[in-house]
Amino acid sequence: MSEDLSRFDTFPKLLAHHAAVRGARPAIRNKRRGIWQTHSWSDVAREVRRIACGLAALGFKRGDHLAVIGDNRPCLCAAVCAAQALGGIPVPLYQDSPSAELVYPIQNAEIAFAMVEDQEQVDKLIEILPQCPSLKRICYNESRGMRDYTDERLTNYETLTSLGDDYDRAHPEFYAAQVAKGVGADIAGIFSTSGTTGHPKGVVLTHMALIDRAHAVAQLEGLRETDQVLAYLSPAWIGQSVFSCAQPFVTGYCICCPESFETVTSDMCEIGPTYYFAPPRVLEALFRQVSIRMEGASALKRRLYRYFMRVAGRVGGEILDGKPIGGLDRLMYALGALVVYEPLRDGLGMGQVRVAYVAGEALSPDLFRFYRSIGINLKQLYGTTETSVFVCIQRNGQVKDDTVGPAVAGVQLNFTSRRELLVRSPGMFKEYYKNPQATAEAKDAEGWFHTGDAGFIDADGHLKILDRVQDIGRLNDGTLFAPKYLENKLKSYPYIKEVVALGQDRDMACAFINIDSEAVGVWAERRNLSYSGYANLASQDEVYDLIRECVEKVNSELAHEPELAHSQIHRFLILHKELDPDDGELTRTRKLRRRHVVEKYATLVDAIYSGKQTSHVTLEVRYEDGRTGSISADLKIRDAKTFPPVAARKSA
Amino acid sequence: MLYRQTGQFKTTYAADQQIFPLRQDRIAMALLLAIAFVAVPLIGTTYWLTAILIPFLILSLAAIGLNILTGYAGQLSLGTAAFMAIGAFITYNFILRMPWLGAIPSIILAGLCAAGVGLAFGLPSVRIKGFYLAVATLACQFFVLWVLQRVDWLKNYSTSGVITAQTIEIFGYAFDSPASKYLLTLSVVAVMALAAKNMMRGRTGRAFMAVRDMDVAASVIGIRIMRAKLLAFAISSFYCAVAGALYTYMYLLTVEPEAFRLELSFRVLFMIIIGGVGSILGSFLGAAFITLLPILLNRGSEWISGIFNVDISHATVSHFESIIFGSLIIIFLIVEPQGLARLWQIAKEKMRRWPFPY
Amino acid sequence: MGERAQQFGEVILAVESVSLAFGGVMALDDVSFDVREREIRAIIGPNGAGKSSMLNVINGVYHPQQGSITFKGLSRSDMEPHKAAKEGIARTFQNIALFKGMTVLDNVMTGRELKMRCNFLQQALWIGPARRDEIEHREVVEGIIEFLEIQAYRKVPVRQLPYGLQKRVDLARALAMEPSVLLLDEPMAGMSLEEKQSMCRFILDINGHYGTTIVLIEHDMGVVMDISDRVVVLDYGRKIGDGTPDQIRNSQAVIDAYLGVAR
Amino acid sequence: MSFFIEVLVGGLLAGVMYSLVALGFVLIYKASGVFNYAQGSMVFFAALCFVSMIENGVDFWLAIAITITVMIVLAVLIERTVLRPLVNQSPIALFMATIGLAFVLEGASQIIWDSQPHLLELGIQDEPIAWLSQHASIYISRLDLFGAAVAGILVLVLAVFFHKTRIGRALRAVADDHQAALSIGIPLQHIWAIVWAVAGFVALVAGLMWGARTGVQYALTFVALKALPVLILGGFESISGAIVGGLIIGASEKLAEVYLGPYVGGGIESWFAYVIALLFLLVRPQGLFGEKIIDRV
Repeated sequence: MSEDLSRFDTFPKLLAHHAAVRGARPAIRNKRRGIWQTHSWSDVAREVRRIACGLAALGFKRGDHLAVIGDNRPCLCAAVCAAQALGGIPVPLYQDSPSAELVYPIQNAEIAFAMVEDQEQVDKLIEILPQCPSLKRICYNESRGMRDYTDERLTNYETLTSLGDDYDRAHPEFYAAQVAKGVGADIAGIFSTSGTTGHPKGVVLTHMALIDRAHAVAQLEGLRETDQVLAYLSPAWIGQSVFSCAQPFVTGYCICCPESFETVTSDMCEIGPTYYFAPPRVLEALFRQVSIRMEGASALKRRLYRYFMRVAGRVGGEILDGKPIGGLDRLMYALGALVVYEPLRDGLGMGQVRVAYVAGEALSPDLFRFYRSIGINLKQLYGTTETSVFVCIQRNGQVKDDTVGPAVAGVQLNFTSRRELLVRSPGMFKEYYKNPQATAEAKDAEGWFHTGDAGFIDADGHLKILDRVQDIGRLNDGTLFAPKYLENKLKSYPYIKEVVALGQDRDMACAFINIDSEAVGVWAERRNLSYSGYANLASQDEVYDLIRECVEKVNSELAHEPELAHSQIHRFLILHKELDPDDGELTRTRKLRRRHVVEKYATLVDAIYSGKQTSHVTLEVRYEDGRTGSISADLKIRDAKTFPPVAARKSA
Repeated sequence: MLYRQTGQFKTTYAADQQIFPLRQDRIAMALLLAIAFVAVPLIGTTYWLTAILIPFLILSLAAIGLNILTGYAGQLSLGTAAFMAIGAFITYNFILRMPWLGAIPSIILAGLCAAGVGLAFGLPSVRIKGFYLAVATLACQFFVLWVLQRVDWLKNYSTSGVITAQTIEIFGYAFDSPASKYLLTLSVVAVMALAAKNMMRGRTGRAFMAVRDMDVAASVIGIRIMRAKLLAFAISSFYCAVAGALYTYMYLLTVEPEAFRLELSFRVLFMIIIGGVGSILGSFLGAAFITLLPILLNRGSEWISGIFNVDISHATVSHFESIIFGSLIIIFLIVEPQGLARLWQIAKEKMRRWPFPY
Repeated sequence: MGERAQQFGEVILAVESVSLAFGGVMALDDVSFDVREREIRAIIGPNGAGKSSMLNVINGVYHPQQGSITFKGLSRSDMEPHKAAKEGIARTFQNIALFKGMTVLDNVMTGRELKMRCNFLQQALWIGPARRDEIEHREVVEGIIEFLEIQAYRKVPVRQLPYGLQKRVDLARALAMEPSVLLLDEPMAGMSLEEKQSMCRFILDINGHYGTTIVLIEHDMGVVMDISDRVVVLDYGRKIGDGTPDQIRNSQAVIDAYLGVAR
Repeated sequence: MSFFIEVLVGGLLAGVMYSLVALGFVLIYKASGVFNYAQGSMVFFAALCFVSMIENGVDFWLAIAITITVMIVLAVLIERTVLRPLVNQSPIALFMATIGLAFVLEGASQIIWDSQPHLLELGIQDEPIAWLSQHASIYISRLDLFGAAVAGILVLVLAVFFHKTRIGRALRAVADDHQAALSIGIPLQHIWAIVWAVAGFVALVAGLMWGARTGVQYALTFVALKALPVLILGGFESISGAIVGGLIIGASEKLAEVYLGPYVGGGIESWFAYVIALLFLLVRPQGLFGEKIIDRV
């Protein structure tokens, strides 16, 4: 990205710029009627101008809100920009949300204008018109099935644009003037947070914020005008709108809209995006498809596939990171690329992907490695709506599967005493729309945004997200204690099924452990040591030793993480029964109910912290048939070796 | 496996409707043509050119002709050889009696005459279907041959009833060397194959297939069944006639009507059954198969007789040949009615899907 | 239906005392009814009531022994299928009559036959007119494909499609003829409830969006009554009822002859 | 005048010979809807099988018996290997399959028994009947007469077979519709095998007649082609049609040959029959006795 765009502080200005310098290049490819219909930048500029003028003709004024509801369609993108051009505020809403959910945002922002895709959306709005008196004009793009609609508040796209043309002819300077009026501090849009409880909050983002972030990332990844993105998620999701509105407007790359929901996969294969992003669920689904389809393949293919996937698993990631690899491995990988990886990427439509992000939550490490190993440059991205998405991005060649990488240029990271991640960034949101109190909670006086995520910076300066803050505690020595993190680390060993990490307001971290009866059972048989049932197996010394090794491995790893060096597991015991939803120890979805367990096993907790070597426990269990009985046992408690914290290596 | 399809998107219908939408296919085709036009004439031995490649190409053309009629329009014909004969003899007479006309125009005119005859014998197809039609085409076969045998004028009163092909000259260049003959044949076949493909992928072909698949529906849509059928007959006859002319002038050189017996019709029919009914590519595959198999058999028999030093009479070999052909037809009809073309298509699909099964 | 009634134009198609017999069997016995522009006209009746025969007479597949058909003011005693097509009568088939060997796209393209102008020579050389034809008509066809939401199957051979979709392709092919009258032969036969509903939606949209007059046959009354403006009831080749759905519901003759049988 | 009668009768008798072959087609078409192009080859096959046994001194009747068994075995084989796998295929496909079959049979028979022409002696000289030639000076070959007689008998036998025997009725039922046949309780496969066997038998008889006249040689396979116009005239489904058709073709052909031939250089019987058939087709596509089909939509 050589050209200097600093003088363009709003999207409409950027659009004008692109129309001028790369007017002929494709801005939007829209698969319609079987072919990719291409809209050049100048086309889009023209379209935006027409819509803007049309809206103005219909009485759209600066500061008015425009609800945008529908799939990724050129005219809707244009409508967003048109609203911005008029100094208005586009409010993209989820096209798949039921009419009831549309009521609040429309009432809240007293939205007067709506630009929607088709009959379906129109019907929803008409249904809620009574509750939304503010709504006085609905423009729709596809007139199919709209023949018998008589409501005078409806305007179809053709009318809108022709109105625009007339208005433009009448006031030739109007549009340019409006665009010129805009400044970076103006509001570029209101995006609803993926609201978990209550009404979704409307996050207000300014032009400057979005443009700046888009800029930073464009520089970071070296995005070019020749890049292509497939816009296949709801444009109301901040992620989608950043990728398919903010970034292209900055870098001038091309957005591609699939033909229909069913054809997304095939359309992706056709267009071959170079810049790709997906929430974990999409990548998981893709992977599932791959494995299912491979199951149906011939024996030979399956063998080839398995073999080369092993090769890839061994060296793929490194090769992608440009690390030195043995000649033979390199050869094998090259072979694999020819036979499996490239065809696979091709089949997934990722044959040309240069940069791919997994956004949203974290993706499971194995999947992450899978995609990287077949040569797709997939990277973790940490961001929130409030920060115009980009906070941290993994850098090419320095990808670790358990971090989200270092901060993006311009972003400052900080942590509260409770390890809560604080972000200060040019991409910071202005406010929660009409919700000062929430705004105050989220953004403090110095402009730090409280993410609600707990984490820390690792030795290489990568951000590591531990957990939601409310689950984070601390040891008596004041150092961080992140139970979930510890538990996950331990659970990554096949022998360990469940873990309860203790240590909140204690001197040291300890753990209750559930062994995985199968894995350990197999292990035991190989050592031909006899056992009768779970409780017995769990109480064997050999098993304790086995588990201790695991715990000590974890400890040694923790020792390298300054933040967590102190929460190494000092003592542990193996529970004599499996934690069980029936006994209320796990949720039905097999999540640990920590508080409940701690209360239930209070005696054990005391024992483990009072340094005893064994502890007697009796507790009531509910059997399959609903009868209740009590089992009692003497549990051994063992110490695990801990390691002195290793001084943080300076990252190269 | 070799296909890389991502990024091959189409922004116009023209691009979407081209014969080879995939880049890799276009490259492969270009290579094939390059080899056929440049490499082969350079390295090809006379035997290969005159005894294998030329007849293969010519029969492919005939097969295309029959495929248009039988494969696309669904009208079974057993009269292919007759139309080839017409092509051969009419061309002969044009070149003989109107030398100023030039070779190519003569061939084209011959083709048109054949088309006319085709129309005449296609007329019954308006009223009748299936076997009846097949019989009608048989009638054509016998009638035409009879005429050619009886009317000596057509054979320029040669006592032996055999005609000798004149050397073809185009703009003063005489096509008499094997390589030149091969190139001429190849060019003609290539051009006509392309033309056929164009017709079959467009309006004409759709009309034909509509008539083939469901004639009532076709008529309801406004397709004139009669017109479509007759057109199919005409085009098909034209192709066969040109093939016949080439068969005489580029391959046999001396011909008697007997050269175009019913057996030849059957051979061409077998080509499209084995190669693939309703496929231009299939016509080539089938022709290749049917022309190569006898050669292989002969080689094989010589080899065997060489080993066990028993001599296998040519009669026996040819009997075996007909047995093998016969059984192949039956096998293909049972196992893969769509013929080699279909198999090729499946293989290609697999390549595209690789490593996925579907 | 009230304000719909105003939209209807003149009588576009009139069937006058048509009788048709196969050998001794009387398929149609002196049936007359008319269809007005832009209305949805249903012909219902038990199986074997002569519904399909009626359609086949209208678009010239069968030739009635007596009676005449007046279409767009032109009256004739029998039609030729392709003549009917030329004048703007399209139809779908009860037992789907698609061209099994072709893709969805090609099937729908055949519907443009009458509108195409290029000849086979131009086709062969793939020059100007041929290209133009293929592209222009492809555009139209794609419009229809989009309208009926079968984009995902564009290049699939029809024989691979499930029944419900094949019906839709059949409809698309008929629609490609830009007919003024569209004859639908049991468009919802053998469909699941959802499929039936979506088919209804399509029929209404076609009628609304293209202003196409629609004559449809059904033996199951339920759905038809909701979408049709006027209904003819046949029984054993005779017309036993004609009027708005409500009138039909209350007509004693129909209830006796029809509802008794069907339910 | 007497010459005309002679030609006519000669033609009619020759026609009967055509009918003999045509019968084979009709039988199979009626029962299995297959247009069996291989009928000619079967004639050739049967005749060759028979004659080669005679030449090796096998007793006449024994040879007949053996040949019949061979034809039955052949029929079963064909049903197993060709018809069964192709069931529910389009008639055209089946037709093509029989073309393949024809090639196999011809190839096989010429490999098993060598391909030179054989003479076949039935003990009836191909010479005019003395009485007629003396009194009416009409020359008619005894062989022709004999052939006609045989054909007549054969038709009678078949008629009895079809109307009186259970299998025969089953066969007729199949012709009408397959369900009916199943209800009679004979599996379709068996019926086909049987019908092909019967066709095989008919082929044998035809083979003998033609063999006796022209000698047993490859050309015998073309007799089938001769029978096709007969079928078109008579219709594929009707036995009586085959007979009548045969007579018409035979007669008209001979007449044409004698009265038209000279003007066009003779040898017209190779195609004349077809042309008649075609002209006839345009008038009545379903043949003399076939019934009209209305295709329903």
